Amino acid sequence: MMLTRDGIAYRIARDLPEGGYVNLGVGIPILVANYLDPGKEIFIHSENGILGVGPKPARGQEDPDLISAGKGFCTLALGASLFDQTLSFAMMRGGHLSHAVLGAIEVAANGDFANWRVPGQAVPGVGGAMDLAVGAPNIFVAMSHLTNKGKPKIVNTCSAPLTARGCVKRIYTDLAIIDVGTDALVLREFMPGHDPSGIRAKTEAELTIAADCREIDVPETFNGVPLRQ
Amino acid sequence: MMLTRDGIAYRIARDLPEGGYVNLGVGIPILVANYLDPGKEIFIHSENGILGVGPKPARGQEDPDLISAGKGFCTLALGASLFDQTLSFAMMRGGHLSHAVLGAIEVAANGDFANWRVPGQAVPGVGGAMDLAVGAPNIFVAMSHLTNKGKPKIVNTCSAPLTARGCVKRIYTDLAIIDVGTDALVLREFMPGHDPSGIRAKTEAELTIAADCREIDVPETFNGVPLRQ
Amino acid sequence: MIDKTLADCKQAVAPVFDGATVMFGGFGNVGMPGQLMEALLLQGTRDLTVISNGAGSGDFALAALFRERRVRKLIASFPAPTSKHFRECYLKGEVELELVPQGTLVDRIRAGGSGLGGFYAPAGVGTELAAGKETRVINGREYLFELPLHADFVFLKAHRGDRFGNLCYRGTMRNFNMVMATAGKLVVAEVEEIVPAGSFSPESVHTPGIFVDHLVQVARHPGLADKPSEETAP
Amino acid sequence: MIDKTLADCKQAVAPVFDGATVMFGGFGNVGMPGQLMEALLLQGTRDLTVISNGAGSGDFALAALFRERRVRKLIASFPAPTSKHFRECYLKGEVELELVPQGTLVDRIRAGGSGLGGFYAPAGVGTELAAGKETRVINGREYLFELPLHADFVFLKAHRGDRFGNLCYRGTMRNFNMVMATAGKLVVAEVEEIVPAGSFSPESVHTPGIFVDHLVQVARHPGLADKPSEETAP
Repeated sequence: MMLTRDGIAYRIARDLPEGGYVNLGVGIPILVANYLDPGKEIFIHSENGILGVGPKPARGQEDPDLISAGKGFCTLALGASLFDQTLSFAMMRGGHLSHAVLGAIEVAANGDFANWRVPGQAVPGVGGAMDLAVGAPNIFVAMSHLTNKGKPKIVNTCSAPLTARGCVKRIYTDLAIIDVGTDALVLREFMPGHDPSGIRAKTEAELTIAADCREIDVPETFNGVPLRQ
Repeated sequence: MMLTRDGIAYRIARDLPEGGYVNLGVGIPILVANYLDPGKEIFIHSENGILGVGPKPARGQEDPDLISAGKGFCTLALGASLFDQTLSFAMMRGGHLSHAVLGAIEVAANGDFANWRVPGQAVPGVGGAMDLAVGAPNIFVAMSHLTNKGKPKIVNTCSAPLTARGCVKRIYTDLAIIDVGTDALVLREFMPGHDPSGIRAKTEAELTIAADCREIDVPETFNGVPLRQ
Repeated sequence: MIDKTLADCKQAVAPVFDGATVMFGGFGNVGMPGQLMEALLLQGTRDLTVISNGAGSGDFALAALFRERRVRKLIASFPAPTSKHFRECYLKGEVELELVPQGTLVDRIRAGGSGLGGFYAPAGVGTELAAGKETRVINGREYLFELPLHADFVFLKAHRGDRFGNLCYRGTMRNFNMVMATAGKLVVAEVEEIVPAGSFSPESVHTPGIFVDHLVQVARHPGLADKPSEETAP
Repeated sequence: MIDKTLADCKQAVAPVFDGATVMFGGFGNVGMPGQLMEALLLQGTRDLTVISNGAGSGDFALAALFRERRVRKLIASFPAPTSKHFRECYLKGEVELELVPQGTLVDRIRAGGSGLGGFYAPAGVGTELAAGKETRVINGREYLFELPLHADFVFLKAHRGDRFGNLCYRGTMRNFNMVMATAGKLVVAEVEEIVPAGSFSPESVHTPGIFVDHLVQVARHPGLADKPSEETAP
């Protein structure tokens, strides 16, 4: 059994605390917004100058001047503020966000990660990825455990161009939750139907098993969206 | 015949163009605001975050949150804006002001000047003086031609601690108007009753006489304030 | 009386010369000075160095400058996969790209506009974008030395302006516009409405008029009026 | 529910320890967190390193911290001639002064708050304030290398705030408050009014709540309420 992309997002949302200031990258991370506990006040940051991104507007209610970093229309949450790029990147690079959730191509055992340029990609674009990576104290990576060719994405050394060195704190995949410890990667949770040795076999980098390692607890569906498959 | 402090301020005001963005230092410079042509729109900048300082408020009309850099109450002119220190110093240091009018202890032949610390002053304070000096493209110095002991203040080399190197463009004194040229100081205007050689005698640094050198044209009084003495 | 208003975009772009360095505000389509870009396109100015967050999308404004091969070099953080005209120029080697992490790009512009000589940024350390850059360890952390950026011409988009050049933005329009306003020899804003002097409260001005040389009132570019682009950013 | 409100200034300053580095907003008396300063005075915390534009004036708030010998070092641009208590400490050698040009002070705080490692500033080149500083010529101009400033505690004053920590200022209150808000481990604002969540338009927030840990509603310090100080600045 594996988590769906929504399932990974759902599980990450459970770990974001009330009062958090969180940047969500494109891909799986942006789905996290759909699974936040409405009882917790969490501010979503958008690099183009929003703190407090709200849900997508209803059709016909779009404000042409209100987009989030993914370039889609958005609304504003209670308590939101708007600002320019200098203040936005002061937040990102100055350590003021509590979390950044980012997609990745690879994560290495030492917390290095690669997410901005697929090897061989013809036209590179970096955006705010490197600033977020060096600035946010809790970098959570959300990705599939294996490439679509079945190769491990948690590796000894990244082969794709690095985004930043040694900054990933936790990895959420469709199979496992892994902390980047100071000495080693630590398996915290794994999907039902798998076991730690099975996760190890799908992980190139060495994995330590946490003493309280347990199964990932995610429901089958949420609002009709499958979280497990 | 000499200009009064108000007379120097009056004469400087005549040289400030419509559309100018001007910072006025304490002392003679701040008096310039009283003599601006009301037919010219000129923005007065205050380093604590105002562009468009207006006149002093009427007694009883003071806003406790509205002061200018000299720490006195002020009002705001038409078109004024308020901002923080980062933007204020971006204006000053980034070359956006058109003019800064500053007092000085000494000005040297090469445009060096000293205005922030009287030699031997026990407790130093620099404020925004150095940022203004390196940033504004037109630094006008307003001062008496001689110290109160009768010594020249326009010297070969400053003996007081420097504010900045080579940045003064023009010097307005109670006796003369002198440009800081690339090669030499150039006497542009002098007070009636004096002549260029007399000004030279009161100036330590070498003075070239401008081809169109002429007398300073300032009325006796303005609104009852003596401009000449 | 100060009046920084110009009649139209054509007049606003007239001083731009071949080979000039030009900054454009905007993130995605929001805050992009689309009408000024179109006027520049019509004028035919070439060999531009463009400083901008992205490379435009669709077939108009910034994207059209690439389509018509007017840009010699782009300094940007995110030429999106949807920037098809840039992509074509780039792959043919017809445009040079200087890729800069977005926060570093912002601060290079800020340094240019605020008179700083350069700074040490953490973004990009240990990556391929550090190639050829001086590094320095400060308080135990490694940084890259970054130089200021300044432009001959800066083109902005704001919501409202007055004859003094004071500007106000709405929504996410501020993005690069506010910092770019500080970093040009000649700064021109396109605004949707020029309001009478005194309409803005001094506390609500976003870009003080000192930074703005000219402004022109113009309807929003039709490509930017009703929907944002389809770009995605990391 | 997020609620960053504290009951009083006493609670707000309780975490400040002897030997801490503390920033105070304000230029002259405007935007000076006078009530927080008084609470810190009452608490008796000592050996402080204070980062502030000036050294206070009169006999209250910041000036009183010098009077009571609570400050070990001041990093400032303008200890005014009217700062009599600072003056006395300084002349007796009881306080160290690091004098920094005001714009450089602002940018050192900004660098600390925005994650930059340092920068090159033009102010002070060739002067006695360049003593001991690394110089560098960039694009033909000489600059001084300047390091970031960061504080254990930052105390701000704003006009209004909400429970999220969003702040709005009025008049010239923004001064150092906005940039200092970004540069502390713990940031506390005194405000004249705490308004209900949603009262601020998102476009009018000056300091977004992300930078503010706590805020306390308190009447304006009487020394700051009716008249500004008599200080003069260059």
